[in-house]
Parts: sequence; C-alpha cells; structure tokens
Amino acid sequence: MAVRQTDAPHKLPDKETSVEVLERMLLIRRFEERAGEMYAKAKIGGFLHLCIGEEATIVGAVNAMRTTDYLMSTYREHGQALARGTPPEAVMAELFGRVDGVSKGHGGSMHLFDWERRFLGGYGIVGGNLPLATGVALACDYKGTDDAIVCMFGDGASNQGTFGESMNMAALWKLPVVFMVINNQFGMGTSLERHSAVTDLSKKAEGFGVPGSRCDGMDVLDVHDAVGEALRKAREERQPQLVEAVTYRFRGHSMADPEEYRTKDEVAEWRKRDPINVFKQRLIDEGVISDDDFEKLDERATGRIDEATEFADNSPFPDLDSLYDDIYVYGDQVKGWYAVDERAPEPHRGEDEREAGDLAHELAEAGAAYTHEEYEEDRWRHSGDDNAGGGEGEPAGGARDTTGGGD
Amino acid sequence: MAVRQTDAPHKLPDKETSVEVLERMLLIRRFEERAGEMYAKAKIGGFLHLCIGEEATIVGAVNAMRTTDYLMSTYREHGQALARGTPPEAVMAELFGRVDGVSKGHGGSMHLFDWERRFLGGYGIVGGNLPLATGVALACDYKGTDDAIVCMFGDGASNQGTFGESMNMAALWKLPVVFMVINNQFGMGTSLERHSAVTDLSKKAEGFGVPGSRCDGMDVLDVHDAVGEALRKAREERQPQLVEAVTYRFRGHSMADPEEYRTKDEVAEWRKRDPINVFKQRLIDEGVISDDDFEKLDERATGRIDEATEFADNSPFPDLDSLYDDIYVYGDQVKGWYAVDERAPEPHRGEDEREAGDLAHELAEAGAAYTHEEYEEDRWRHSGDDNAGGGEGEPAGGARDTTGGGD
Amino acid sequence: MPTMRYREALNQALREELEADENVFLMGEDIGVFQGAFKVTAGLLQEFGEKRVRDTPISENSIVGAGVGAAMLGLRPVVELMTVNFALLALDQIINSAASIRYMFGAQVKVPMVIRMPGGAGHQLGPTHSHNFEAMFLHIPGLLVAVPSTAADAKALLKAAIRDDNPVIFLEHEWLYGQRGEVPENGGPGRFGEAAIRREGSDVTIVGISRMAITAQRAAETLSKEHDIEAEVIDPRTLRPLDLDTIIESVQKTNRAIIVEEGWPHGGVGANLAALIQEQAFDYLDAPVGRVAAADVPMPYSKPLEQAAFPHEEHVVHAAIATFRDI
Amino acid sequence: MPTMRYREALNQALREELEADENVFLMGEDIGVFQGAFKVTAGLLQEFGEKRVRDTPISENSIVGAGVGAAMLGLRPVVELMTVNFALLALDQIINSAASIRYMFGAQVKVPMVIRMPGGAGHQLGPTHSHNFEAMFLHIPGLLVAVPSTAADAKALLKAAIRDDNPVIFLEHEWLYGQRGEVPENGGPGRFGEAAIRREGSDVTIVGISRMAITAQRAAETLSKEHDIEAEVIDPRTLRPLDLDTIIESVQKTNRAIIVEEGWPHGGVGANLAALIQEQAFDYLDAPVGRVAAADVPMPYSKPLEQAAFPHEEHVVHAAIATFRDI
Ligand SMILES: Cc1ncc(C[n+]2csc(CCOP(=O)(O)OP(=O)(O)O)c2C)c(N)n1
Ligand SMILES: Cc1ncc(C[n+]2csc(CCOP(=O)(O)OP(=O)(O)O)c2C)c(N)n1
Ligand SMILES: [Mg+2]
Ligand SMILES: [Mg+2]
Repeated sequence: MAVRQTDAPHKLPDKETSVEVLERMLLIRRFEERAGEMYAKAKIGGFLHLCIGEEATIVGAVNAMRTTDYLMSTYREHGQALARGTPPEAVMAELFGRVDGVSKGHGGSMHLFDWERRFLGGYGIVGGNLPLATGVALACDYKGTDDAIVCMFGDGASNQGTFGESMNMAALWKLPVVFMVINNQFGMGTSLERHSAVTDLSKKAEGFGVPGSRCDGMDVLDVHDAVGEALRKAREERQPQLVEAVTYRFRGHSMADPEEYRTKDEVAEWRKRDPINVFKQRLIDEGVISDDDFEKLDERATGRIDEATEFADNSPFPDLDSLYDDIYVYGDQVKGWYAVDERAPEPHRGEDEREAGDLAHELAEAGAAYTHEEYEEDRWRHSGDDNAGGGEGEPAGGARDTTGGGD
Repeated sequence: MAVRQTDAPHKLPDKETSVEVLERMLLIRRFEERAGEMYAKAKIGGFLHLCIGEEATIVGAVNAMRTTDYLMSTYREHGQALARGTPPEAVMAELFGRVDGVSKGHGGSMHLFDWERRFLGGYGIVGGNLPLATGVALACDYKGTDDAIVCMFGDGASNQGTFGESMNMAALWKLPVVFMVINNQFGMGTSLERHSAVTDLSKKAEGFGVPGSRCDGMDVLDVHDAVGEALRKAREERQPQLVEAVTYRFRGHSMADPEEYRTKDEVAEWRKRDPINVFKQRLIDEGVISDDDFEKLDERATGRIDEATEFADNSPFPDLDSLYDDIYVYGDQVKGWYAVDERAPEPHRGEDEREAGDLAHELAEAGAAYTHEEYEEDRWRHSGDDNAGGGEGEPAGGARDTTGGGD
Repeated sequence: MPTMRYREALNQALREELEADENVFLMGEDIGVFQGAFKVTAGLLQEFGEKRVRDTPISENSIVGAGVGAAMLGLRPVVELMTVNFALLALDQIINSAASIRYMFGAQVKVPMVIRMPGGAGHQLGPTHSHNFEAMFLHIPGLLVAVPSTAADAKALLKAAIRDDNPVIFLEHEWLYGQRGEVPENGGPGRFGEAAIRREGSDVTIVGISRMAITAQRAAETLSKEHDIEAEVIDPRTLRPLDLDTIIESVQKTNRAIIVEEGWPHGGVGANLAALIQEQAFDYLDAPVGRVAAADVPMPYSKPLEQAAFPHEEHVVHAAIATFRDI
Repeated sequence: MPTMRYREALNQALREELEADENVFLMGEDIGVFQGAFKVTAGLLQEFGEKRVRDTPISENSIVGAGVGAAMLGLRPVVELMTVNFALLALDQIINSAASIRYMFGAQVKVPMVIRMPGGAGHQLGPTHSHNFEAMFLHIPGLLVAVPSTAADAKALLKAAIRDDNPVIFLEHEWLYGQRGEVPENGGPGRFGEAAIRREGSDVTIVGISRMAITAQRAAETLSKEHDIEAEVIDPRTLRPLDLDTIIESVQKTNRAIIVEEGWPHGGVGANLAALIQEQAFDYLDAPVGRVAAADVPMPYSKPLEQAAFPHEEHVVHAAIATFRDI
C-alpha cells in the first residue's frame, strides 16, 4: 500500500521554515521526555500519553493550517498544543495540576485546551471528538467564514460509532473539516489488524462519502502536503476529507505500559525512521544546518522545557475554594452555584480538606489506573513525597514483569 | 445504478413454491391492511409501522434462509414474523396487547419475538439490532454450528453508529451474518439523499470490510437470489455480507403520517411495481395460476386474517397481577421480585387499578405520539370505546392537513 | 390571556428566539420537512429555511456532539432528540461533552445549547419507548434540567433555556403537547429554580414532576372534596437548579410530603426529593415522605398493564392519605 | 485462609468459571494480549485461547450488544468495559436490550451476561474518567447490580454473577484492585441481596458503598476511639437486589444513619437509601439520614481539588457526629 504522497522526496522549504519545523518537533520531543520524567517523580498524576515518534505527523499537519483554523485532538495531545503555539509553561503547569495550566488544572494531560490559539482540546473519550469537530465545522459554515477544522484521532478510534456518524454528517452537509487518523499501529495493546477489518484506514470513510488519502507520518513534509491539500478541498470545495498518517508511537500507550504486545525489534525498526533524526539528517545533508547548529537548537529546546518545568513547579495549586467555580456560567438562571447539595450537611465540601488531601494522597496514587505495578512501585521509590508501603499507600495489584521496560 | 442481480427475469420456481410465495406475500398484505383498520378502531395502541410494499423483500429473504437460521428485524416487522411462520393469531394478539400475543402483550407491534421459529425480534431502537445480530452470529460460530443470521434494518439505520461498529466486528471475526438494509427510500420523512451522503447503500460497509450487493426489493425472486448467495458466503466463507434491497413503503411511516414529504405521484409510480401484483401477473401470464386461483388464494388469506383477528379479540388481557412477572429469571440471586420499592407504600402497584386504567384510557390515547391530530380525531370517531372530547381525552395538538390521506 | 396548546407554546418560543437571535438554530431528526415527530417545529423550516432548521440523519450521539461543537463557537443550537428514549445513545456527549466542557477546560469556553426531548408513559409505546430519565439528568453537574407542565411554563422556560449560556436538558411531556393553557402575550423568558405553588393547602405537600404536577392537582381536588384534606401542590418546574426553599417552606407548614413522578422508583426524582426534605425539614415531618412512581418494571405495551404501571390520581390520593395513617 | 488482592480474586473467579462452563467467555478491549487495562484478566488468554478471551475493537455499544446477542443464544458472556466511564456509550444496549429483552419478549429468552466495569475517583483521571454511575444502574429494572468491596466478595459475587441468568452490572473499584483480603479456598458463589455487617455498633448506622465501605470502617474506628461513638458499618454488597432488611434492622437499633458513596449527591445512591430508610424506619430515626457524597462537580484533575471532591474518613466522622447534633 502506498503511504507517501509522491515517490520523490518533497522539496525542503526555505531555511527559516525548515529550522522552525525542526525546532518545533524538537520542542515536543523534549517536552514529552520531561513529562515522562515528571510523571515518574509523581509531579504529574492520572494518565500520561506521550506522542514520541509522532512529531512529524503533528507538526506537518499543524503547519498546514491557518492560524484561524481550529484543531481538535485526543488525550495524546501535548504535541498538538505545543505545535499550535501554546507555551510549554501552560502545558506543563496543566500536567502538574496547577492554576496556571491551560485548563486551570481542571483537565490535566488529557484535556488541554487553548481557546486563543484555536486549539479546542484534548478529549478523553475515544471517538468523542469527531462529533464535536463536525459541529465546529458546521459553525464555521453557518457563520460564513472560510475557517476549517482538523480533527485528529487514532486508528483505534476509527471503530467507534461516532466515526461513521460524523463522516456521514460532514459529507452530507459539505462541511469544512479534515478528519485525520493518526495510525500509530495500535489502539493501546491491540494492533491495527486485530481491531480493524480494513487496515487501509484512508478508505474507511468512503462508504460515508468522505474520500481519503494517506501520508507518511514519519515525514513532516509529506504530512504537510497531504493535510494542506485536504484542507484546501475541505475549505474550497466543501468536501470533507480523511487523511491517514502512518506512524508509530515509540513509547508505551501511557506511562508504564509493559508493551508485551510488540517486540523490541519492531520498535527498533521503526525507531530507525525517527522523524526528527531523519529530518535533521536531511537538513544537515543538504547543508541547511550543521551538526553544531543542531546541538544548539536542541539545547534551546531543552532550556525552554527547563523553564516550563520550573514555571509549572512554582505555579500554585488551584484554591480549594474554587472547587465549585466554572461549572456554570452565571446569569439569569444560575446566580451562583446553589445546587441543593449545598444545603445538605456539607461533609463533601472543599473547606478544611487540605489535610484530608494529604492524607489521601496515598489513596489517589496507589491504584494508578492503566499502569503497571512494578512501575508503580518504581514510581513510589522515585517520588519526592513517597508514601509507599504505608498501609493504604501500598501499590495496587500483583507484580508482573515489565518486559517493555516501563514505557 | 444497477439494482437487479441480472437483467433477464429470474426463472420461476416450481408451481408449489411459486404459489406458496404468492400466498405468503398476500397473507402479509392482508394482515397489514387489517392491522391498520384495527388501529383506527383503537384495538391497537402505540405505534404501528406497516410494511405494505415491502412484501417481496421480506418473503424473498426469509425464503432463502434455513429454518435453523436466525432472523432479526426492526419495529416494522409483522411481515418478518409472518414470513417466518409465526401464526397471525399470535401476531395480532400481540398487537392487541393480549396474553396470547407472541410476546405476551409486553412488547406490542414493535417487539414481536418468536423463539421457536428463530425470529429474534422486533427492536424499537433504530440501529439497535445490529450489535445483537453480531452477537448471535458470534454464538453460532462459538457453538460450532453452521447457523447464520439475517439482520434487517432500514436505510435510515445505516447512519447509526452501530452500523460501522458492528460491520467491523463481524468482518474482523468472520461471522456468519447477512446484514440486510431495506432501502425503502425514507427514514421517516427524510428521504435517502437527505440523510445519507452515499446513496448506494450496498457500498456503505466496504470501508469496514463487509462487501455489499443490491437487489430489486420489488422482485421476490431477485431478493431470494441475492440473500441466498449472501447467506452462502456468510455461512461457508465466513464473510459477512451487506445486501441492499431497493423497495418502497406504500403507506406512511407509521399510522397517520401525513406524508407531506413525498408526492402522490411518486407513490403512484412505485405502486405500479406493487410486488404482489407483479408476481401474481407473472404467475398468471406464465400459466401457473388463473385469475380465479388468485381470487381463491386471496380469500383464503383474508379468511386467515379474520380468524386471527377474532382470536386476538377473544384473547384476554394479561392479568394485572402479572405486572412484575418475567422481569427477572428467578434463581439463587432473585427469588421473586423483591426490589425495595415493594416495601414502600404501594401506590404504584397493580392491584385495584382496572378502574384507574379505564379512567386513564383517555390519557393514554390522547397524545398519541408520532401521529397526526386530524387522524387522531378520526381515530376517536371510529373508535369503539370513544372517549374523545371528554376533558382530558381531547386529542392533542393543533389540527393540520393530512395531505397524504392518513394511510 | 390567549390560550394555546403546550405544543404551540413551544413552537412560539422557538419562533421568537429564532427571530431574535440569528445564532439560534434548530437541529434534529425530522424536525424540518416532516415538521417534527410531534409537530413542535411545524412551520419553522418554511419560515426560517434549512440553515436555521436542520434535518439530521439518525445519529443521536453525533447530533448532540455536533450541537456542542457549534455551541463552543458561539452558536445557540436547540437540538431535538425525537424522544428522550434515544438520549441513551447520546449520553456520552451529554455528560462528557456538554456538561463537562466548561469546567474541564477551565472556563475558556461555554456550551449554550438546549436539548429538547419529549417523553412520558401512557401511549402504549412499550419497553423501549416509554422512559422517563429525569433522575438520570438531575444527577449530572453541569446541566440545567427543565420539566415544564403548562403551556405558559413551556414557552417561558424554553425561551430562558435558549438564552441561557449553559447546556439545558429540556424535558417535554408527550401527553402534555395537546393540553391547553393560558400563555401571556409578549411574555419574556421564565426563570429556572423557581417552583410554582399550583394550589395552596395546609395539610400535605404534594410535589408533582412534569405531567404529574397536573395529576397531583387533580388528586388535591379529590382530597379536598372527599377526604377533607387540603393539599398544597408544588410544581418545581426545574430540577436543576431546584427551588428547594419553596418545598421546604411548604413542608414546614403542612408537615407531610409526597412526591409524584412518572419514572422508576429506585433512585428516582422522588428519592432525591425525599432525601432532601427529610434532611432539611426533619423536625417538621409528621410522617415519612411518600413517593408515588412508576412500577419497577420495563414499561409493558398492553394497555391495562401499562395503566397499572404508572401513577394516576388515585395513587396520589392513596399516598397522601397514607401520610395521615399514624394519627 | 489465603489472602490475595481484590484483582487476583476476580481473576480466580473468571478462571474458575471459564473452567467450569464452556459457555462462559470473556470479551472486551485489551483484555487478552494486553492482559487487561487493570490486569484483571491477566493470563487468561494464554490459558483459554482466543475463543474464550476475546479482544474487541473500541466499540462499546456494539460490544455490549454483541454480548446480549450471544447471551440470548445461551452463552454466558462476561463483558469488560475498560472503565465505567465508557458505559455511557453502551447505555442504550444496557437498558433497552440487556435489561428489557426478557420482559419485552414475554420471557421467551433470557440474557445471562455480566458487564464488569472498574470505576472510582482518586487517580487524577479528570472529568471524563472518574465517574461513579451506581445510581444510574440501580435505577434500571431488569438489571442486577453488584458493588463488592473486599477480595472475598469480589470473587464470590463475580462467580454468582456469571452463574446467574440475569444481566448483572458488576462494578469494581480501581483503588480496591490492589487491596488484599482473605478469600476462602474453594469458595462457592456468593449471594446477591445479602448485606454484610462489617462492624457492629449501637449508636449510628453507616452504610458504605464499594470502596466507601472501607472508608466507613476506618471512620468507625475513629468514632469509637476519639468520640465514644460506636458505629455499625454495613456494606450492602449489591444494590439490586438490595438487602434493606439488614439496614432497617440496624437503624431500628441505632436510630441514626448515614450513607457514604463516591458518586454525585443529587439523585445518588445516598438519596435512594435515605428515602427508603425514612420510609421504613421513620419512627426510629432520631436525626435526618445523612449523606456523604462527592462534590456536585465534574471531577477536577488537580490533586488537591480532586481530594476535596470525594469523601474521606474525616467527612464520614463529621457526618456521623452531625447526627447527634440535636441531642
Ligand atoms: C470510549 C473509550 N473507550 C476506551 C477508552 C480507553 N482507551 C484510551 S486510549 C485507548 C486506545 C485508543 O487507540 P487509538 O485510537 O489508536 O489512539 P492512540 O492511543 O494510539 O493514540 C483506549 C482503548 C477510552 N478512553 N474511551
Ligand atoms: C435511535 C432511534 N432514533 C430515532 C427513532 C425514531 N424513529 C423510528 S423509525 C425512524 C426512521 C427509521 O428509518 P429507516 O431506518 O429507514 O427504517 P424504516 O422506518 O424506513 O423501515 C425513526 C427516526 C428510533 N426509534 N430510534
Ligand atoms: Mg493508535
Ligand atoms: Mg427507510
């Protein structure tokens, strides 16, 4: 199956653009690596899904968009936010659950959102963002703008009912939307051919009136071309498109995925096509940058992430009194949050609970979902505020080998 | 777009079979007509979806099945039950809400079910039966039988999320299921091209690994061939199939649909292809039966429906004490239905409520859903137990023209 | 005051809001060419065109999701789900998108949309088509929930819902569509969180939800005529926010309460209100808070069974009298 | 008695039932090759093969529906939804198919299936991944609902659920997976509708749901040590059927009750139990039935906010003491 748009390599853009693209991919890579470390230090809670390996897919696509276009992604979306221009500070602070996070600490890693940059989230429900994107496209159309939206989701998400539903609606109503399936070969531990009867995902929406194309998700220029052309068709011809980017995630599904479902060889094979290395090498080979230039770019990226991490660490947690804020927009119907439960004896309210919070810290960490116990134990060991072993803090579940090496 | 399987007319089967097919279609037609009348007389409540015009589709498909195969349908399924051999008595009694109904009066017109004849329902939720059929096919496979299932649904249902989900699962797991979309040109009042971006529905599941074929739903032999071949592939090659039958419903979506969404001319045009008339004429032309024979067959069908109606009318309503029966299978966990509400003061229990029932009869009928008020008023006039005009019995809503003539 | 049917009142509210704000648009299955399964949207496609009145495919989860997406961009979608029964297919978008998005994204965006859904038992629609999900919706923080029982409330609350910046679950009752009532001319939007006292009384408080507010009023008349009991009938009109003050004040006066609803008893609206009343007015109660609800069964099709399975006036009377049992 | 983790107990139950009845099979996302998102199904694919342990695509509504279809033909599917949050996508099949089919079709068929779902707050999973839907499920006639809180109950009730001929919603708690407890060797199936008295006491009844049964026990110890209050702690273990007898008997002795749950307060499990207790034991109550529940907000991600948003021991202590306020 053809993956690339053309057989010949795409022509490089001008030097400035080429360097920018490389930098953006590097920023994402370094951010993700740091996020992984911070997760191990328990600075970050919940799930953490890294996009390492998918940087070309993300940057290629986002660079093909106008700033006035909208972007939606899944829970694996740090890279998308960063590509769109959200400061790493705000992303890292969100991962840390701090008040300066993009979503004020309410959303966490899976629910980033940056209205200003038209990055519309961050969704935890597989397949849940397709209908939303359809609605955004409808609004773009309704308002008579020529804005469009790119909606990204995974290969696994293409099996969700919303896929067919939303494709049909978008095609029927001729909406300016590019659906982009990031085929990283797995939905969690289930490989493409074990979850999807048709594995050429670019064809999956043809029966619903949405034509598809494929691109090499490891080649930032190929992705850029494919998404650019798809956006043109969606915007100008009002013909929604499905773009499949064929890529690979180098790390586990989330942190501490033992990766028993794939071999180290398979991963190593794909890593040879590391989208950053490949692009960097080409820039060096074609004399756009030197090895030295690259080192400097990399240092700058790392420096940027250092700053972001420090910022995040210094940002305060949201005030406990803010627990009930921002659920409703106050107005005629809702003057303040006065649901009935406020009138009940208030044991569940936020007041004097810092203590409880600390005490129950253990609880919160102990059963960490979707993760692996060995890893968990590890994490406890590394954790600054280590509570492991203490009664309830006992990590959950029976220990198992982590053949994949954590993530 | 090609609809028929071949250009030449299909060869007629032997006389006995030909007559049987005609009879079965006639039985369904006469049943549906009578059901419509009984609805007007308020013998039948709720919704009533007639399949008049779709008899060839139903009988052609069912005749291609083995008796050991399973069948599932939608809420428009009287014909399917009858084709499968369920006695009209039991179907009509169900429509009347009587204890001798196939579903003991619990299900009504939309929820017929006949375990003995492997007719597995009757489902009110559009698209809801596709996953169930996938599971039935899974069980056929799991048990090592060579049974298969035919799952029928409408053109409108092909837009429901379960369509893509179930197709993918069936294809992935190589299940013995024939999905059959009865394309009667409308989902309620929304025409095919206004609800589905792709109107050749046989292609709609290709992206999910389920190949499709089309047949002329007005030609019982064409349907028979198409479904027979699809069943063979599903059964022998373990390749699930999608069969589209192109047909038309001559009556409204349900009773009292004003049919403002289509012209009388369009209906008249399709009525020229009435599947019963066409097949009858062919039998007469080819000397298989005479006009006279047909009259006799028709009388017999009508007689059968008379009997069924009388049977239904004489069947008692379910005992009020049976209200709580059959929710649970009693066993170790559930000894009898003893949910907590039984312990509450029992105002909602079934005891002395015949009276209340009668009193509230009006309530129940008055707002009849999905129907049209003019028609409602009509229905009240025709109703044996007419309560119209009496306070709450007032038919619901503002009167409108019923251009389509009710149905 | 002009009288009109509940259905017409809703239609007027939609028309007026479509006229007033061009960000308002309607979306749903068969609301346009077919004029709506219950004709609530009759005439609106003709008047406002396809852009404002949009027929959709049968794809509930994506219809609601698309509404949320459009609302995030500042439009004001009024989504009709043909009946509340089909909301089960859209519950993910209702809860994880509509109700959560504002909070989850740190208030960067709002979701000003209305999801209208007809429901209610009594039409022999059988087990899959007779649901009452009031209890399910009131459970969810982030939503507002309206259950109007009169034509006037239907109009006023729908206008308020459309103008509100929060996602609103708007539950209409199929039986009420045909009922007439007075509706003020040029009336503005109503107010959520304000219960109506439908009848004053000093002996027992009866809270009726949606259609059951009307059944409760009838029961109150019978209680007065035949049993010398003066019931105060309260229609909360919205369940989120809930005007508990009005209910508690009434119970403090009457010392007895019953809740009447059409949904299932276990974990129903009645359970919620009973829990609240005993919490807030414990010392005033002379009898347990009573509940009248549907039978704890899937709704059977057969008419006598169906009639036995949802509450009628008699049951309310019976339950009200039961609160005097111990005296 | 051997001790083992809740997770292992579940794994044992699955293994034993797979061995005992070849109509039993497992189906769900990543339960096979990946060994289960929470490793409950670890090793079972290797032991029983792909026919009995089936990985599925991400299609919740169709997974549940396929389970129902297979169950109608006599198989005994044990479906895992990766977490309870995704049940919203499958609610149509859960309610309109699994719960309704037997009644709707006049008892011609049964639906012997189990839907296992992990849930619960406390892992910083944020607004879309921290739901507790106990209240939603107990609302539905036709379902059985289990909420085991110990390893022993997890095993016994899961065995019972698999052998039962009705559709069972089996709610596991993510935090409990790692907890150890004694589990009888060769233990048979447990019994639905039998509450456990976890601690005897005469002063106040505390009913704890799922993990909150454990929080309740801890609170009871504190109440005893620091406040001289002896609490009786009841774990209902199943919510449908519900062993109300045991709860009522306890309240008749203690004259006070509080309910502790992890879900939202409005229309929650606590509301249901409070309504029932005041109905059945009105004359015994010396104080309103108290409720301790989650905050009425989508669950925030940030740890301190999340911790503030769901109940801890302290809140239970506080609420128990509050029932003595008036004395
Ligand atoms: C509706 C739903 N079901 C299950 C999950 C659990 N889950 C989270 S990610 C994931 C795999 C998704 O795979 P894919 O769509 O390929 O995206 P990727 O993670 O590879 O980026 C699953 C099953 C979920 N979040 N939502
Ligand atoms: C999930 C769901 N949404 C909406 C409805 C209301 N409804 C009943 S039938 C119908 C039209 C279905 O059209 P189609 O699938 O083409 O079947 P047909 O009625 O033409 O046989 C609709 C919208 C329903 N029953 N279920
Ligand atoms: Mg993937
Ligand atoms: Mg149709």
